[in-house]
Amino acid sequence: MTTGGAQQADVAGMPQALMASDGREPLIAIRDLKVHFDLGGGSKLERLVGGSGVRRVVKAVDGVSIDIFPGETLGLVGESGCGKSTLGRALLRLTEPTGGHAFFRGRDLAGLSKRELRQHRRHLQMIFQDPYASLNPRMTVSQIIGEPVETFRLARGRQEREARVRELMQTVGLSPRFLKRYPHEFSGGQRQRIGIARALAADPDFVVADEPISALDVSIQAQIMNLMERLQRERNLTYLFISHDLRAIRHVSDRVAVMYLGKLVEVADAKVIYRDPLMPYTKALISAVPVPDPEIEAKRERIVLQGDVPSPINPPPGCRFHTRCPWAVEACREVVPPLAEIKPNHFAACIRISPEEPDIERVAPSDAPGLRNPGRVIEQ
Amino acid sequence: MMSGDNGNLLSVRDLRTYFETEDGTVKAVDGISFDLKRGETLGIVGESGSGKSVTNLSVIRLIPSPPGRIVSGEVLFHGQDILSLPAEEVRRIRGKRISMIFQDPMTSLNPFMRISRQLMEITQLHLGHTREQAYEHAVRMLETVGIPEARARVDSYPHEFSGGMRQRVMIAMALSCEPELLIADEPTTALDVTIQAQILELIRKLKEETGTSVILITHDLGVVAGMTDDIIVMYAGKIFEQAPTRELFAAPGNPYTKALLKSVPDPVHEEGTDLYQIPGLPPDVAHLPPGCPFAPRCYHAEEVCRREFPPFVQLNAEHFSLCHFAGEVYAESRAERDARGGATPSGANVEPSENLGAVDPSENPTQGGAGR
Amino acid sequence: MKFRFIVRRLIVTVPMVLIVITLTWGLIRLAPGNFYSTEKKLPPAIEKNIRAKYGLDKPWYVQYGRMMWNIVRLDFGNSLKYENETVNDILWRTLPVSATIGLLAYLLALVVGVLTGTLAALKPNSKLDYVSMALAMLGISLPNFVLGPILVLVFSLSLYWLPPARWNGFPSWNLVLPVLTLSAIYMAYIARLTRAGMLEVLRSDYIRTARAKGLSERQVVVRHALRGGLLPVVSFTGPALAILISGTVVVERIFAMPGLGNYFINANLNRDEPLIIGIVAFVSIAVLVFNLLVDIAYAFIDPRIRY
Amino acid sequence: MPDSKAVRVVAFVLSAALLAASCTTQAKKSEFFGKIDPPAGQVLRYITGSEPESLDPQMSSGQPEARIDMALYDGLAEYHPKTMEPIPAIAERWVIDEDATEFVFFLRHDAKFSNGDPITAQDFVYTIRRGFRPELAARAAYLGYDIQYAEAYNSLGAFVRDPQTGRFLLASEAAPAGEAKNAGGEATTQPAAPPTEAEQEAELRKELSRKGEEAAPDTPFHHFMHSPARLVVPADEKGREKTFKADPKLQALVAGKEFVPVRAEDIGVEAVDDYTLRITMRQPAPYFLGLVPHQFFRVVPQKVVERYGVNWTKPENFVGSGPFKLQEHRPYNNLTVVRNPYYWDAKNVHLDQIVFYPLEDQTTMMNLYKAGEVDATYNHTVPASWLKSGVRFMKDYMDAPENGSNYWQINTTKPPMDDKRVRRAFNLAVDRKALGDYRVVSKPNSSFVPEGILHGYPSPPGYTLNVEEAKRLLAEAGFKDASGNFDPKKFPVDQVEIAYNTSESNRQIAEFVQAQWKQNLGVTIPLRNVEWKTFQDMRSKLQYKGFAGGAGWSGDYMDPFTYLSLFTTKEGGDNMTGWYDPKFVRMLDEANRQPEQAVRYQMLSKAEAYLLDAAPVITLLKPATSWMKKPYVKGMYPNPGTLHAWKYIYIEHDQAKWDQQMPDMTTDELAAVAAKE
Repeated sequence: MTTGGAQQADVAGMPQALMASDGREPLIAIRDLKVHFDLGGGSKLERLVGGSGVRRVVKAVDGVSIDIFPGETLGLVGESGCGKSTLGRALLRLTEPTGGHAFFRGRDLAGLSKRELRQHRRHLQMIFQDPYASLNPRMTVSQIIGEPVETFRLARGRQEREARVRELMQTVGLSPRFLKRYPHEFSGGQRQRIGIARALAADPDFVVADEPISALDVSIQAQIMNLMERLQRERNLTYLFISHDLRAIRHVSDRVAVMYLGKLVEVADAKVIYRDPLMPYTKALISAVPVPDPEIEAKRERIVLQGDVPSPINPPPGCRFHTRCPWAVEACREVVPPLAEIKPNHFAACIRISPEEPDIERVAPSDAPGLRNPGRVIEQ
Repeated sequence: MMSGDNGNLLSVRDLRTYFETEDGTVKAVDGISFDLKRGETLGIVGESGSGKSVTNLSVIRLIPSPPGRIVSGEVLFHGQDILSLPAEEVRRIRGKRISMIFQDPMTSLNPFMRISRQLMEITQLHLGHTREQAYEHAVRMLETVGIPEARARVDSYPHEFSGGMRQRVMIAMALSCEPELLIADEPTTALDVTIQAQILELIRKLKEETGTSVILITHDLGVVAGMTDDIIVMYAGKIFEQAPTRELFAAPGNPYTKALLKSVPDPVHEEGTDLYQIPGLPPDVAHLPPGCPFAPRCYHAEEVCRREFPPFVQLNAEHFSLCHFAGEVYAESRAERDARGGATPSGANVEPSENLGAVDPSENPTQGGAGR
Repeated sequence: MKFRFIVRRLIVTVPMVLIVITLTWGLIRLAPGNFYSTEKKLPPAIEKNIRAKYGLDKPWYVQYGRMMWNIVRLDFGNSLKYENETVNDILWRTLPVSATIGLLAYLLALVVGVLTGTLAALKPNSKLDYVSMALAMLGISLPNFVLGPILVLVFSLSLYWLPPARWNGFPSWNLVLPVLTLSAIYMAYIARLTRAGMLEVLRSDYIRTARAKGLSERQVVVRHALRGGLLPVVSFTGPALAILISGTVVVERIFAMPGLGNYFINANLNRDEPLIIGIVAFVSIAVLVFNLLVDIAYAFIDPRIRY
Repeated sequence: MPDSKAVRVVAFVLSAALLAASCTTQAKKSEFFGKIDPPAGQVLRYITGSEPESLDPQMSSGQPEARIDMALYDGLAEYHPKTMEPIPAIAERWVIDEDATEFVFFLRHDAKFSNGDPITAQDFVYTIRRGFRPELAARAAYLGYDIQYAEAYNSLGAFVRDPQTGRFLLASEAAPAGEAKNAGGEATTQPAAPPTEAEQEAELRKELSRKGEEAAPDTPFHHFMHSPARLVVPADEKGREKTFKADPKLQALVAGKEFVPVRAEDIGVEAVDDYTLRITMRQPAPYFLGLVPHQFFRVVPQKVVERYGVNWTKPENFVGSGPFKLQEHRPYNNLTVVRNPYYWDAKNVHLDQIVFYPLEDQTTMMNLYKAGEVDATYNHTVPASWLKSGVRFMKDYMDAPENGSNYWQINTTKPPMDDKRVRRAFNLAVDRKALGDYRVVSKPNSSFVPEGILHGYPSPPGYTLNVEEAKRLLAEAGFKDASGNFDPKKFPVDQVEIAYNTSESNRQIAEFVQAQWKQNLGVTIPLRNVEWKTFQDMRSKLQYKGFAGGAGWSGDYMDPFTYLSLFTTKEGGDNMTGWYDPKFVRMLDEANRQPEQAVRYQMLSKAEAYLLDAAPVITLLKPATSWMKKPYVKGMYPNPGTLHAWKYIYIEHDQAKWDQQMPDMTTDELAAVAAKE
């Protein structure tokens, strides 16, 4: 890895945009990113004392490639344990990736030294799920929000800093009167606003929002989502919005990526994916969302999946979804389906569909057209 | 005993449950009344702190005391007031005739006890089962709720089950004695969507098979939409609106309900516009303003709302709303519905709501006077 | 797999004990003075005779090697100070004394602590709760070198009820005060741990479930709450038994009990190397074994724990 | 949380408990301390101090062991229960020759070991030889180094023999006149040329003719003992090389000679017959008799010792020679001895049983004493805080003067303390009387040998407070201003400190003396607190700066020489001041050659005056014994060493005869005790 001080893109490592981008450069380009947690086991000693002898590895993120373009919101959705939060953290190297690359403006974050990384952190910020757990209970709001301002030297002198903190508080809809208060004196929604203000304090380009609304009341969820959207417009932010709440994802995202057991299984525009999901898991997921309308609920055809999400420790071979997939065929147990462009800008990982035959309902019962023509493959 | 129940399995009358805290008295539930008919499903919707869980814990007297205490009211189960029964009698009702499922299946099962024992305990207690009978019953119950290889897994510990499976165990436990009433307190909140669908499906199916009445408590309007016959919307310890499910969704008569409906992103209808947001924060139940508790956040609020506590207005036979302007809001909703109804792309959706809408005004033409 | 865990832990224990011993050995060497130095200075010839007799004139690696070889054979040699006693003799003679005091104290603490802790948790903020927790505070805040003398002052020197010191076999009245003294802090800790543990468990969802099943309060507490509520007490037992050893040091000193702790202090003051090494090795093995036992017990009580 | 309430309850319970306790203690105002309830029968429960290191009398050197050994073993002589002077025991009587180099003991014929075996002179020969065996590594062996060739044997020495003539080289041949360390008195005056055999013979005859009538018959061994002292060099080669390196002349002398290791049989101990024992010294040692009751010289049974090795003192193997025998020993808890029926004076032994409690914590001891669980304690057992609370005014408190001296050492090798005037000045600037009052139990001691304990010893005038003189001396030593007066600012306080080992009383004394010097001289010497073993190390290596506080010397025997001999060694030993003056050593030697006790004491007093003038120490205090015994314990006296001959002690059950004060220390009462039987 080159570690020169040059600001421009690392030409050799410059990735090609994978997604259609209207000629835009991706802000973030993720290539084959992997985060594996080794739980140990499988050593000779262990076998000696009666162990199974199988090494246990959690493949939390297992080869993810995707581009995120400036100004967009990419929604990352999936059930608990699918690795979506780990992916978000790995992007900012809050969790060290064990393989692959994550480019920010063409520069590989994975290759940065700790010091360079600190410089880049300014542009890459994170909002957490539990706003209470992520705020230091012994710091005042002013200190919490002021900390990044100080760290990245974004203000000269105390007064300028304070002014900036006040401005940030106003931006997120908190009264600057609360400057000297501590996190426990706030409600959940207000704390999340503090969390957002802190993330914004560094004036970032890219924000990973990890389940930012899950812990909040329904009426407050809307407030936070609207706030985030407003801030995106005003500051030209790019979001990776991680959530298990499909309705929220649908609302805030431009594009949606669906994750299952460490892999992306479908990527498409938000409207498209909800209206016309291709991959069986996405179909099931969307059909499972309860709709606040008794009329629709009464008429809906649900795909109720059987069984649970398998353990991410040594996940099933082949297509990871095959254990629960109503459409699974023999080949699904063996072939890992590539994430392929089935329709223009609509990617899905399923061997039972192909660009020619995108609708799984109409594919012959045991046919796997994806094996013949997977489409433009962007991820193995 | 059966004489005075009017077909109601459960009648709650003016229930008040208060908590003594350092901050003062929290009126978690403050004068709640509702009826539940046999075989019906009631949804109770509200945000955290609205009093929906406390209401149901009060019903079977499981309010931790201190700090909680049931101040007044009646809970008539088959016409018999649970609140005035001796503790021993209440214990005989709990788990046998009224049982509960809780929000978090991860913590609601005793982690130190085998599933079998936890299931056997309840039938040994209430049905006088021997160990063998209880064991067989436990296996049968697990099979009923769809746990594969039930016999092999009945001796597992809770942690060996996934969240969804644990909630199935909870349901099996709750239904062990074929209760007349099942109270499901946020049964799917902690679960993933696909599992949530499974559990809701299961409750629906079991309810159909056993005829058990169900109270379904949730914050998710989506969940109650497909599951319930009637809905109660709670806010700050009060019932804000009460109506049959279709009616409530079609023509909400309370600004809070309306706002709540609008602030939920609708994956089917919504077109990427700005989401409606309820301004402000949920109320501090220990320090409520004198007027309507929702007034500070209400789009419809006027001077009177801040000054006077609103009346509980009957909009039609089964539709009630706690609002100074209930009638206006109701009318407004119906107008909107009519407008939307015409524009609904799918004809299938129109029909039932049209039917429902047609009934309401004719029956209660003069309901909803603001001045009451 | 519990068996594998136990084997692994035991394998780890051996080098840990050897490291502890080596460190101790080194520290004794670093400390000035010798077991034979007294107030009066010895003539060099006599010092030389003593050093020759105990092999202290050999190079350090020979001495270290010999010590290690002895330890591997579990023979710690003779005490330097009390030359007709082997360290093993001393350990076997003193251990029952310390164990009697320590285990009686812990048993008493366990019974009283769990009982009061549970009762206090069942009626939080009641009179019983306040009184028992106040006593627990007293137990925790009073170090045993203060509590011991107070008990002696009251029960031996003022009331003349109980002997103020000395070992007189088991059972005997001489045990009452030391056991009480040593027990107090554990009683207090266990009462508080039990109270906190039970309070937490009683608040937990599964207790609500148990109540919702229609179980009586007694069944709820005994069948459902106690097991989880006592987990903190179980995990406290490991360190407690370890601290117990240091606790007995003080108590044995105050009450002049011929136990391990008293010997340990004197062995250190005397720079009695084989005895120090022997006791350190014994204690570290005991601590590791205790902790292992507690972990195993924990795994049996809490099925969620897997090693 | 109920914590704040809990704190209040805790405070209440605590204060109530303490109040209750203090009320009850004050309510029982008594002339005696605690419960007075004599044990049934003749049983004494006694606190001895630390757990005895060994019950082998030759193996221990401390007082806790001495007390137990006095019960288990008998010696040639026993300590007088009041004065601690030697009184006859197994030796009925003894004869000392004129220049105190030969001691002849006449043993009683009825002395037996506790297994019934008779005790003979051979047993004493075995016992004493054993004590010096290098392999035994007895710590107290140095006490007997004045016995001819004992040190040589104990420190692995060898004689030097000419292989041709078979003649041994003499010490006088190697050492320059006047500095012969191992030589007898004659050696120093002899010519350097080796005497012929005939000359040696003649000398010996002359020597022997001086002996009185009482002397035991002559023997070849006796002959050998009185022949001129042989040269002793280290037996091992390494040690020899070292010696020769320092003394090339010696190397030349011994070249080609063979080295014969000194044997146990060469030591000056001889069984003339079964009941006559002769001990020959290498130099005049009149004080040796005071050492004879020491446990090191108490007789042990050869057969048992050789059969069981280190385990011979275990109760199951034990055989002793004293009035009591070992019954049970539970280390750190109790050691019980019972009457020995074979003891020669068994009919005069009053106690049936003594239980020794080895305890170290003073408070615990006092608790046991107060609770009536023990009958008496050893010396210095009453904690300072208890003393202040009035225990010292109780009738069962014993505070007789002790055979000891508390002083500070001065490192005379480092400036400014290498100047005698400075050392004297600091001695003159201490108000010892005030210090004694402050310390409560100790008494001021202006000289080095404790004043007034040794009968007939005229203590030289020591140091009393004289600030003017002190200032004058310091000014004279150079710490003066322009006008020649003492200027405290000139004194280099950074080169001096008061090091003391961690103990409350040491700290108190150090602070007191520091304050005195500050007040009287205007000099503040910094204090330094050091852990004991480190303190010991830095003292013996002379690494301390200025003063080492907390030194105390308790006499090994009742003679001034036990104090004055501290300064006969230059390095090592207990000197630790670096002060060594051959003149002082000569003065002591000359005194010891005086057979007349009064004259000898006069000469020793002069030597002490010389020592005080040189001032290698700050003299401070003489301790008091400070211990307690119940009034019903009779025949136990606060003697200067707190060592009790147990056979005199008994439990008095008649309350009227109980002690109402510290027992009378005049010696007549002893006769009364003996008469009691």
